[in-house]
Amino acid sequence: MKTRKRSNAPIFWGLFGAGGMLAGLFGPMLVFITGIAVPLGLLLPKDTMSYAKMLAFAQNFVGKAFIFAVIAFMLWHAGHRIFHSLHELGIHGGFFGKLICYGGPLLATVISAVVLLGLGF
Amino acid sequence: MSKRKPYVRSMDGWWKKNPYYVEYMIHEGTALFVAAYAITLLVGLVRLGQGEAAWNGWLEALKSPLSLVCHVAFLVAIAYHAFTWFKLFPLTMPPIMVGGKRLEPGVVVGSGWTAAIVAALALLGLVWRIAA
Amino acid sequence: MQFAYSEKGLSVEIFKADVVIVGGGGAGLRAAIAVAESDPKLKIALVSKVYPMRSHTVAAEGGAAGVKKPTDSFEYHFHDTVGGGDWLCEQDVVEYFVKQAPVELTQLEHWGCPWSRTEDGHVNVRAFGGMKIERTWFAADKSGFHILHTLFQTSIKYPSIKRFDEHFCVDLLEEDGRAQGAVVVEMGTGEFTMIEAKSVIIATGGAGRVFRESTLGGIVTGDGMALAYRHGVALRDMEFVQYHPTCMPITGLLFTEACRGEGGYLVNKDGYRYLQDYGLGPLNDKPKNKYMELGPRDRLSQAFYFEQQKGRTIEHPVLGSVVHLDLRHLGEAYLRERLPLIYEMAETFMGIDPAKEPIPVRPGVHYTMGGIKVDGNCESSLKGLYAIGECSSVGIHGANRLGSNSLTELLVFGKVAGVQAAANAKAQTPGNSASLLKQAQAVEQRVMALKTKKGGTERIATIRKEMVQSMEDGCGIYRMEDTMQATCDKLAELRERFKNISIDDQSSVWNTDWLTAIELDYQLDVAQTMAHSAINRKESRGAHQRLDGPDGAYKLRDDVNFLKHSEAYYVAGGAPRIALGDVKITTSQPAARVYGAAGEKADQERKASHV
Amino acid sequence: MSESQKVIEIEVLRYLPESDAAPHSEIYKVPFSDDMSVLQGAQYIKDNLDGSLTFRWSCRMAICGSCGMMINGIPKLSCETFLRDYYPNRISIEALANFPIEKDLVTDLSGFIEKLEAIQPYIIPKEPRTLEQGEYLQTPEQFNAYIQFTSCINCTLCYAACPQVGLNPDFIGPAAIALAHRYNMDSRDGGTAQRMELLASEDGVYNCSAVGYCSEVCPKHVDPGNAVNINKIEAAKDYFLRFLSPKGGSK
Ligand SMILES: Cc1cc2nc3c(=O)[nH]c(=O)nc-3n(C[C@H](O)[C@H](O)[C@H](O)COP(=O)(O)OP(=O)(O)OC[C@H]3O[C@@H](n4cnc5c(N)ncnc54)[C@H](O)[C@@H]3O)c2cc1C
Ligand code: SF4
Ligand code: F3S
Ligand code: FES
Repeated sequence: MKTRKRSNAPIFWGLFGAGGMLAGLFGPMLVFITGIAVPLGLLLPKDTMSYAKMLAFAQNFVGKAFIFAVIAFMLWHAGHRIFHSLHELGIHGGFFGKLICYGGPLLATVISAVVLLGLGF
Repeated sequence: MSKRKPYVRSMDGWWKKNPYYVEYMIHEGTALFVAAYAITLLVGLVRLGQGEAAWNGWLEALKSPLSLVCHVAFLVAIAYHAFTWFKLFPLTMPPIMVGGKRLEPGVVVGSGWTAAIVAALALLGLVWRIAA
Repeated sequence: MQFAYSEKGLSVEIFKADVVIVGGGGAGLRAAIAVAESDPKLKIALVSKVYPMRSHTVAAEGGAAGVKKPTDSFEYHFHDTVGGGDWLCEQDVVEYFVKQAPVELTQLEHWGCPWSRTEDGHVNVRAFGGMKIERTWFAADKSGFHILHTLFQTSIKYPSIKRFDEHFCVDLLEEDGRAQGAVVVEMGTGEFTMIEAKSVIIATGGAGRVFRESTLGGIVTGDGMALAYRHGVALRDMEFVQYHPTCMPITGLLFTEACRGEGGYLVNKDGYRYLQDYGLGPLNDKPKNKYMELGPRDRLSQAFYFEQQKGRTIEHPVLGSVVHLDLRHLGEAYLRERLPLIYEMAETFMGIDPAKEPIPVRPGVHYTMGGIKVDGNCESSLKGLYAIGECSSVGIHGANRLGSNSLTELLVFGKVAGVQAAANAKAQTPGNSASLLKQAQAVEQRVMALKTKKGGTERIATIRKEMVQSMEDGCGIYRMEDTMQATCDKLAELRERFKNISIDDQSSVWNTDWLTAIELDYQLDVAQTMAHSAINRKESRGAHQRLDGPDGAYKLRDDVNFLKHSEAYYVAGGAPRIALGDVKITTSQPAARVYGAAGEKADQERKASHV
Repeated sequence: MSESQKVIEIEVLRYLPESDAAPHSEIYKVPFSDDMSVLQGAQYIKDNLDGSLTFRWSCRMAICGSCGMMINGIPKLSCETFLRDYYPNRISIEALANFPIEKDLVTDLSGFIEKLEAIQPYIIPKEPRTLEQGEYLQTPEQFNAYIQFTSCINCTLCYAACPQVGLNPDFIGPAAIALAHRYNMDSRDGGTAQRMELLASEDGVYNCSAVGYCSEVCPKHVDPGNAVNINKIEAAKDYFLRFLSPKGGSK
């Protein structure tokens, strides 16, 4: 009988799932707030995303975690899906595809972590 | 000598062959928008780290028409992602048994969507409170 | 183990097994597991012309009988079976059968069969036609499906079972007066394999497809019966063909007896439960075992015939004469839980919601009581050749099988045959491979010739159509000398015309055109044994009912001349020779076969006379 | 045949391995009545027009699982799909997708059968019991936990529906995983860890990207896609928990 290797997918699948869930629960509203409401000055107070407020938010423990989770997990989610879709379309990215789809999120994770830690508590 | 000659059909363009697959590819495609939005946020975070001037520059950039158009597209795509994500719950989640009976798929999907709406409103309320 | 041999362009692969089992239905699989469990060193070849889980056992709905309730007893099951079979059963075999039934059904539970349960977690049993007490184990209305899949999946556990899926058996090997293997064609390639074995078990299922309207799958063509028959083994009691009273018109698809067990009514065009006019009454509020709709199948089918004669059936423009199976009073929820498959079938195939409308039904051919004559050890007159399941006649069904006895039969006798075949295989010395190979090559030549011969003009489909029509006409629910004779003549004519067939498909890979022709050849043999056994039995008993004879004498059972088995023997190039054989009677002397209130009275009298 | 007889055109993707390099389609005109299934249409062709047309069938009642085909591009059981629902349009039939074609409508099922065998589809007793002890007891909850997954008829429609099967023929696939799940969920069984090895392997559950069409086409409402996806969670638990469990989980 064929011997089969254990798949390492649970790690990536877990990250994919977490990102998908975050994007599903908060994604639309976040986009609305950061990309539409605040720039256009709709609905929310003008200084909602002022430097001071955002810095305070990013220095707060919960705020840090939220920013980190949203950026990192959503990228893991997207990278995983895109990698699969490429495969499904018959584009076998191989090493290069993997590098971008999973290396990208990894890099983003590291950058976010460094920046967030750099901002202090 | 066997005269078998099994014929393997090509998978090329498989996703165009059935509306169900087309829908699948579209919802998979939302990942591009999720990625783009997450990168936008990442850039914002980096700018935040670089100080007030950099951050304000990023905020200004968000006001550009191009950015606004992009964000409207993100909104549509990510909302569609949210819609399909919960729609798949009866498929992706263990069945919920109530009184020995499996909860109807419609109920599961409905609860998912409700949760998403509640979460979004809670987020808005929270941001509003912090900001005010 | 497998190597090729080639000579004069012929090539036959060889596989050496200890036991070869032809047929991967419930019976074949149970036997394979029994061989594997009795000695893991024995090599088993399990041949089936379809993947085992496609075998027709899959279609059985109602369930399998075995004593379960404390109020039930082996004796009751015995009497129901023997009486139901109109005393043509081998009573010693029935005794063994009823005792072994619950053991085998429990074994199946241990292997994972999802039997329906009571609230407290025990296996549940339901009522069935002709059974005095609820003793039919069921898995919703997919009992056969679950039994077959459980057996198939369990068989995967045993490495000694080598399956030959989608391999078609074309002949048996016989030498020195014993069966020594089988020749099979791999359907995917058209290539021949000789399977050498010391024991051969035939488990190829029934033959009902020789009739027009039947509940049976396309594979139920009686192949194994014909194979054994051509090797000189008798086919016993072939005239007894069971009509199931509740089938879908035209297609013949079955609405299980469980519909009636659960409380369904049969009504005629006046909405009248006509069975009360045929000795099955009186009416009760609740379904009562052996009364009304829970009478035996032959009686119910016969009642339909008379209703039709009296003009009291419903004449449907497309479906023909039908009666109504009314389930409406049971309610949708109950029907969905207890009879989900029936519900779905009525909806998809007929566009009928059984909770709202009655279902049109009529009788259709359902089961062949007769088959390859074997003893209580499942061994035939040819040493080393065993038969089990619907293709066999081990003696428990007599002139009429009781519903839910046959699934149990597969298990009980599947095991017996497996154990016996294993013991025989260990006792035998290997055969002479070289001369067996010569035989196999001759078989290959003969079978190939059917395909490659030139100049034929008859279409297989035409001959088949004429055969099924003629069987329907001559060997239906009620039989008469002249129509039976016409059928015998027709079959002889078709046998001749068969020699002149032409086959469209000349290829090797998946040539079903050719395989269908081989099946038709088998069917013609089997049909002949049925028609000739029928015309020879000048009485009415169980499923064999006649309307003729001097002063209508054949309308009655005749225990003086015909408390006998019919045995059909192969005669090369001619009609079968029919002989009569003895019936084994132990404790149950033939009595009137009565149901309903009369049945209850007879039961009481029997009891009284025992004490 | 009366004059008012309706006639439907059936376009069949035919492939004769001994003479064709690739499949081609052929159109047959089939007279039909309202109760005729697509399978009966194919049988009409075989009996009357071309005996070489090849397809599997047996029970005619949607329970043996032999007669699946792509009918207008959708995997269906041909015995429970009716010509009347397509008339007056032409209907096209083709061998089930994602399987190699052996001949005409017959696919090569050997890979599927190997997968079924590989998941150990039998009770591996948790607490062995003798026959004298009678049956195992199962409460309604225990029974309901697995019964749905026992309904699979191995028709392989779900494989034809799943693009991931087409893209990776080694993927164990929906029905086989549903069967593994059926035994894992059975209170009589104790073989979950053994089956996990395969489910968690590279050919296992993570090949599924939750397309979900498998469950959509399943004629027996087995919901195999759900079984696959639930087992992603199980396999993930197994993956992470093996570092904690003293035995180290499965390999
Ligand atoms: C619709 C229906 C409902 C029924 N309901 C009940 C019920 O509720 N209770 C009950 O007790 N009985 C019931 N029966 C009867 C019972 O199901 C059958 O008698 C029984 O399943 C037969 O099993 P078998 O193993 O003998 O044959 P099958 O299951 O028919 O198997 C025959 C096997 O032989 C193989 N085979 C045949 N010819 C060849 C060949 N030439 N080469 C290779 N392989 C070959 C086939 O591939 C198949 O694997 C029902 C029958 C039908 C049709
Ligand atoms: S899971 Fe459904 S579609 Fe798949 S093989 Fe089983 S019955 Fe067919
Ligand atoms: S279609 Fe295939 S991708 Fe998964 S949900 Fe079903 S197995
Ligand atoms: S013929 Fe059996 S499922 Fe269609």
